Amino acid sequence: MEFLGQGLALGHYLTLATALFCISVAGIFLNRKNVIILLMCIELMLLSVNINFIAFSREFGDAAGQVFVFFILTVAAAEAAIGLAILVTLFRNRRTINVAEIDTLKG
Amino acid sequence: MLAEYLPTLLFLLVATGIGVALILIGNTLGPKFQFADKYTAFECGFPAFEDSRMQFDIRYYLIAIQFIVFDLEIIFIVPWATVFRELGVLGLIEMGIFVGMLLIGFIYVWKKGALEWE
Amino acid sequence: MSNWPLLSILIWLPILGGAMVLALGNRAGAARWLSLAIALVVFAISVPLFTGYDASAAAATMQFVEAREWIPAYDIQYHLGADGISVALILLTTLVTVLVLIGAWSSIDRRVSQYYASMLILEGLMIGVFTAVDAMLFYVFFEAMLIPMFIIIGVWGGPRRVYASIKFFLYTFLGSVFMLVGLVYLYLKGGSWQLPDLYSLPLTATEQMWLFFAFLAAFAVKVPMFPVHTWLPDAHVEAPTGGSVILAAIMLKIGGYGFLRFSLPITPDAGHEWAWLLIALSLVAVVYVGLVALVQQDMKKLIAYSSVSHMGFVTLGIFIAFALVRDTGNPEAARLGMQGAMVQMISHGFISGAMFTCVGVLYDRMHTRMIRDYGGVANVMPWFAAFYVLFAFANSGLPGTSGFVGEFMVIVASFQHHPLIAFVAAITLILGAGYTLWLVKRVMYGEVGNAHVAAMKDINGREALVLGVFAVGVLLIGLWPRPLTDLMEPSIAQLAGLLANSKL
Amino acid sequence: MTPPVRTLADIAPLAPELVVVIGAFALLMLDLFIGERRRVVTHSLAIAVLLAAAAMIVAGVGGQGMVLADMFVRDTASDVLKVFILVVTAMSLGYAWHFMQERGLYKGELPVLMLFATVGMMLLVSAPNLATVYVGLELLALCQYALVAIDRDNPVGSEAAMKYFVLGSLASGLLLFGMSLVYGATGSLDLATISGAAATVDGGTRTLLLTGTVFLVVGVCFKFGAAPFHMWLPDAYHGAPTPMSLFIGSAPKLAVFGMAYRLLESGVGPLQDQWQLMVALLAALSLAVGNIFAIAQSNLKRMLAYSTVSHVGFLLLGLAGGGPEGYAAAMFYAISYAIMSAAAFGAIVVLARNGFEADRIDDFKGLNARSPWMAAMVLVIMASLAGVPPFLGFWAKLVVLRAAIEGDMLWLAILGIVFAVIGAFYYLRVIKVMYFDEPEGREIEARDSMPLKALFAVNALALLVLGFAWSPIMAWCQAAFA
Amino acid sequence: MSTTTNNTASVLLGWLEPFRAWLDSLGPVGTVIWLVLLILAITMPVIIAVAFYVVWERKLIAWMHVRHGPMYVGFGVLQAFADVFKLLFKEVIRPSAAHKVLYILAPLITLAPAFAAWAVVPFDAQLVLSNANAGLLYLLAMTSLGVYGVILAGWASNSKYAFLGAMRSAAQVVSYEIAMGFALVGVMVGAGSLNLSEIVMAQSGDGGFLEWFWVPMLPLFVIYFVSGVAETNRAPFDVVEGESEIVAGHMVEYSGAVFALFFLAEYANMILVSFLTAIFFLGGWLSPIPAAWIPDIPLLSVILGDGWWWLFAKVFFFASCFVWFRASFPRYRYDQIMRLGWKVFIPLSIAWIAVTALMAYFGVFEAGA
Repeated sequence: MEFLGQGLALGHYLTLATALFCISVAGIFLNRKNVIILLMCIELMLLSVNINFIAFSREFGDAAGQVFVFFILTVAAAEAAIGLAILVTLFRNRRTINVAEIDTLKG
Repeated sequence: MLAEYLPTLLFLLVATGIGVALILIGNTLGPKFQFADKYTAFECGFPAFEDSRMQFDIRYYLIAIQFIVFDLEIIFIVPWATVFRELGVLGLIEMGIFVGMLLIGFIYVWKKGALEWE
Repeated sequence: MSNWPLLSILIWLPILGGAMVLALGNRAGAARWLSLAIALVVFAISVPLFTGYDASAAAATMQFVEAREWIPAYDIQYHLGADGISVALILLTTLVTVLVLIGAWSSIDRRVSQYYASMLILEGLMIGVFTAVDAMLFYVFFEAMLIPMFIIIGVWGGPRRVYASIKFFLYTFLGSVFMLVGLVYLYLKGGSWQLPDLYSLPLTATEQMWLFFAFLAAFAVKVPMFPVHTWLPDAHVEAPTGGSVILAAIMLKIGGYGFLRFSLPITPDAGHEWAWLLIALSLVAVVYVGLVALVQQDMKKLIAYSSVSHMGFVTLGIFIAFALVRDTGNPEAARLGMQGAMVQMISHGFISGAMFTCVGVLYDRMHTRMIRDYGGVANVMPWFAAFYVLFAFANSGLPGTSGFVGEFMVIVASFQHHPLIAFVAAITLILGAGYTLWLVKRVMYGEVGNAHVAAMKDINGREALVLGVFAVGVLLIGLWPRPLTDLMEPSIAQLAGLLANSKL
Repeated sequence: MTPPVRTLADIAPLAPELVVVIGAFALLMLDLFIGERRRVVTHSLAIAVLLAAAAMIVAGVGGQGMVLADMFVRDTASDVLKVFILVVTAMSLGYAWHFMQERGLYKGELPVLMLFATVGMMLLVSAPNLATVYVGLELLALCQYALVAIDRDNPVGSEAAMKYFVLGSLASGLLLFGMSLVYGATGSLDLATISGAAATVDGGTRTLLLTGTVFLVVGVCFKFGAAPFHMWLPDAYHGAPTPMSLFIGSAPKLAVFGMAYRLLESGVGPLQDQWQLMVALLAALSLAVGNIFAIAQSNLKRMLAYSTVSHVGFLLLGLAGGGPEGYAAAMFYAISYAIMSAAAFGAIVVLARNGFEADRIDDFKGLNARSPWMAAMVLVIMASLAGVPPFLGFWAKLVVLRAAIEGDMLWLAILGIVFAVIGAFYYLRVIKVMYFDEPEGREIEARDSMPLKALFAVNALALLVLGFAWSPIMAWCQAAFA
Repeated sequence: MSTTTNNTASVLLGWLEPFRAWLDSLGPVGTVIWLVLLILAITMPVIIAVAFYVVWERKLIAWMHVRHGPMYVGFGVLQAFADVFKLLFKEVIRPSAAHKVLYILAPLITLAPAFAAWAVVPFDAQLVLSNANAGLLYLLAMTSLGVYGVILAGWASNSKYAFLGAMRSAAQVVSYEIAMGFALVGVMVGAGSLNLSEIVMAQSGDGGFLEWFWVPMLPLFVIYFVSGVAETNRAPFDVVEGESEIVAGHMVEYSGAVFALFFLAEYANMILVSFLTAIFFLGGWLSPIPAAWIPDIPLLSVILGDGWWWLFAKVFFFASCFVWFRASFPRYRYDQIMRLGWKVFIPLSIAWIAVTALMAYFGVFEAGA
């Protein structure tokens, strides 16, 4: 199964990560529909970063990058938790999670 | 190292393949008697009178949030669990502190009543 | 007595006194008396400054010096000192403040303690400006003045006070921040904020040019010079009488003082290079603004424009000095221009202060400043008319009044540079006479204009006291300017000496 | 594999952080077991913990040094920042009491969240490692999101929290992406190692590093609220309960400065030439956007938010200036801004009542007639924010101007002061309505609470007093980067 | 693939070795074909086992109810195939309101991880498809994925019952997931490894079944298995399907072959949980009889010694337990389920991890390893 090692180089991982990153950023800025999609985009962004870290970490044979990924995962979870909590309060108050309708604060 | 995971990937593909095959077989072999009522959602025989994509209980969110947080603590314990023999008593104490904080969070959640279903 | 930190007392006594007055809250009477007491004490303390000042040529440096560390992290020192120029201006400040406080006795009836407190704080800050030897300290006082003045115009001012106060604030603020950049640049270059160090700092022509314009931005707005004078009519018109007086009598002088303290000695070469521009602008101010004054309907506006015009003489005097010192290679020639500028500043302090007080007196009775609303005032207020006419003569530069001395000196100095300049400057004498006397004619003489005028009472003792002191000042400088010129002579000579040396 | 900690002495420099952490956990538990009525106990203890930690730092308890396997550093720079972070946070808590209490918002979580946010900030300014930076940042940010949303029944508050959350998370994501690229280019998470590697890399790796640096700068500026990444700031400040706006608007700026310093100087310092220009441009943009938009605001909190943007521009001026003086200047600016902004929001807090937020500029109309003392304090605050001497705000501007000029960015300095003048306009407007306008609408007066008024007076007068005695603070800042 | 032959099942692989070598020589494609064959060698028996498990379930419950159960189609044995064909020949109904793609995707997402998890399950020493070091993590990942299918099914069906069932299921599954995770952490502490084979080997020793982890980790063992029952939504934790109230939960709108996928996944998961419980706590393929006691009789020594048959026996036991629970216990109320998960299992498992860690620290697990 040696072909596995040859086929996938650092560049592939980075390309994937960058693509995911771009998708998530685009998602955040283009999405006008649903706040949950925003949350998902943020998670996706963190995941793309994780891929980067792991790819580099493997490349260098340095565990630090992977340990960092642990932190990122945890924080991402906490972030998701808080994001969802805020989303719930928002929905309770406004009866909507439509991005376009969340616009009372202006100026 | 990566080689050990190729079978797992293939396994996923094969399992999906089996699923797809079953669906296709079912679709091919099964009869097709089509009339509109058959394709409505099950509502004990009554026609549906509101959208099913309704709001659901906030408690499910709460459970989900708590799950995410607690489940992720496990990923910190997992690497520790495999190597803690080499870390000596300080490794034990450090994890004790970590789990202690987890417990504080747990007590907090408990006391706040977030664990009560009703 | 000489061991006392006189200058510090002069600065902080009114400021702390102002805070005390502020704390009096609604007790208007107490506020008036306490402020007056403080102002009188301050004036009394400023007298030893005059008497104790050593005006001999040998001692032409800063006296009454106080220097101590303030912000060691930035080499900023609490460094005070006074030379002849400062002493003259400090005396003017303390005196005018007393007069302003008395003048406001009954005309200010809202938030009295705040008004008096603002005045006192302003006084302290202005004295600070005139005594700071550390450039940063100067800047702090220079800027801090804005807030009390802003409040004075905005709270007790006329109908368009908000517009006027904000315009005043932003104009002067914008001008001064450029000076700040210049000062920071100088500090980075020379490693010191002390003026003597900055005087001796060599600077290239380009640097001097930029610094010159940075200082110009600050002081030209303050003086104010054409074309950045437009805030002044608004501010003067809308300010309460006391505010106008302080503004005209003292704050405008800070611009001229700044030119003498900063522009001249720090950027002599650039000053020389650009003197033509400033002279031109001064002449425009003198003539054009004089013409503008001619068509004013509003007494205060008219006096405000005449202020701009008169301050044009100050800048003319200062920048003629720039031109002269290199033309003739002789600092002596420059001294006359600067001397004239200084005398003009002091004199204008009295005259404009007096003029605004007069308008205030009328306004208190009629609540209008429009010239057409008056007429024949002299018939009902003979005493007032006497003062009024005297100040009007002084304003138009009649010999025997203080207005003549300064303007004459400046014109003579500019004659040495170019007769044409002197000629143009002299036009202002005619213009000044024109608008002032026309004003007097329309307001004072003729038939009593209307019933309101007829009902006016003549000035009371308090007003007479204020106007009397102004009158004494005007006449004293006009007839016997010697003590004043002697006081400033050595300091001006020293400045002229600095002017003569190229820093390239 | 040796554990990073062997004895207690190994973690001595962590002592202040430990005090706050333990305090936070203890209070969390304590609050569960005491009633609503006795919440003042939690409140006072939280303030005590913060002040105790600050005192420990001032007294030098624990000493300086690198601990936890080089994951945490305590140096003078972090000490300075921490002291002010702790003090300002303690002040924020003090301000919060009445306001939140009467609205039923002073929940037990509030002080705890603030303590945790403080821990995050302390970690952030003491981070010699990307991982510590990230953990500290997120600890801070997550607490902030929750604090903004603490009024759960307020639609505006939850909307603000949502926007803050989304954009804050986006910022974290960008920052992280930058970190991952920096890690990829240098092979290390340790900032010192990164710095060493950054000086030598070339070719494609250098491009990678530069790209990472760009993301770092963007992330930092997002967290600062520098234009064009300021979109969250007005909404968050506006929507949050005022004491929470006060908190998120003051101390965290210090922490973010600490982060900026760690990342940009300790980390990718060798690329200073590249990021300096970026920071300078962002500073210019922030100055412009902040000041111009602030003019149009009718809500004081929103106005202060935009003014924050412009102040951040000034702060970045110092950062762009670079060098020890530049960082000291930026640090000084951050400190003075934190104090000023606490006072500015504090004024709103002091005037607000349940059902009356006092956050419109018009609410301040005629304040001088009703409460001259209060008006005078607000005058001092506004003048300080506008940068009028002798108040603290002026000196802050002076030091960053100096840094910018010293860093050969005269154009930026001039731009800065021009916008400072434009900025003065809207601060003047507040003074104007207080002094020049007649009172209208409901009675507006300072809350009748001695501690609150005293706190506010101390805070506002500090702007004046420190204006005369800022030398020790500046000297301390300079010592931090000497 | 390690095929060292020192046990019976590996002998078979030994015979196939030339075939494997030939496939390998064909390059990557050959390797993949070989792997696919191996995977089919696992999945097909699992599918067949599911079929017979269903029969066994019906039969066993019937016996417990003192009735006959299936007995007509091939004396009941062939009932398994009858059921399969019945499902395959039924019409696949897709409600018109359902989300077209997700509706089909949901059962696939349920099924795929339920099968893929088998990749790291060791059937005997060295008899494992993927001897991944992080096998345990992989298992955790795969078993967690199943819940996505349930949620998707509930949502995509666009039916209230389905949606309710899905929500219940999701909440219940994640609740027990935590306890399950903590229980596994205990196993990791004991074994010091994430590799399933090593975990089994860590339970070997002179003491036979007393060396297995169920002894020192009895609470974790109970928690794990009970959580396993809850995870698979089986009785008494089957409020998710709750025939009497929400008809069949997330599966209500599924029929025919598509329903069969859910069905297959559920039973495959049950068998998997049985396998994992046996591996984690009952020593996997290890013989319960201490090696010293096994008489040196040729065939008997092999049978009584370690081997896959022990594992299968244990699995059969646990699988029967699933059935037994269903027959004996009344359905829990939902709040009771949640309380058990959050307020009993989680604190208990955390506490027992601490105990396990102390035991490990003082060398309790070292003796056997």
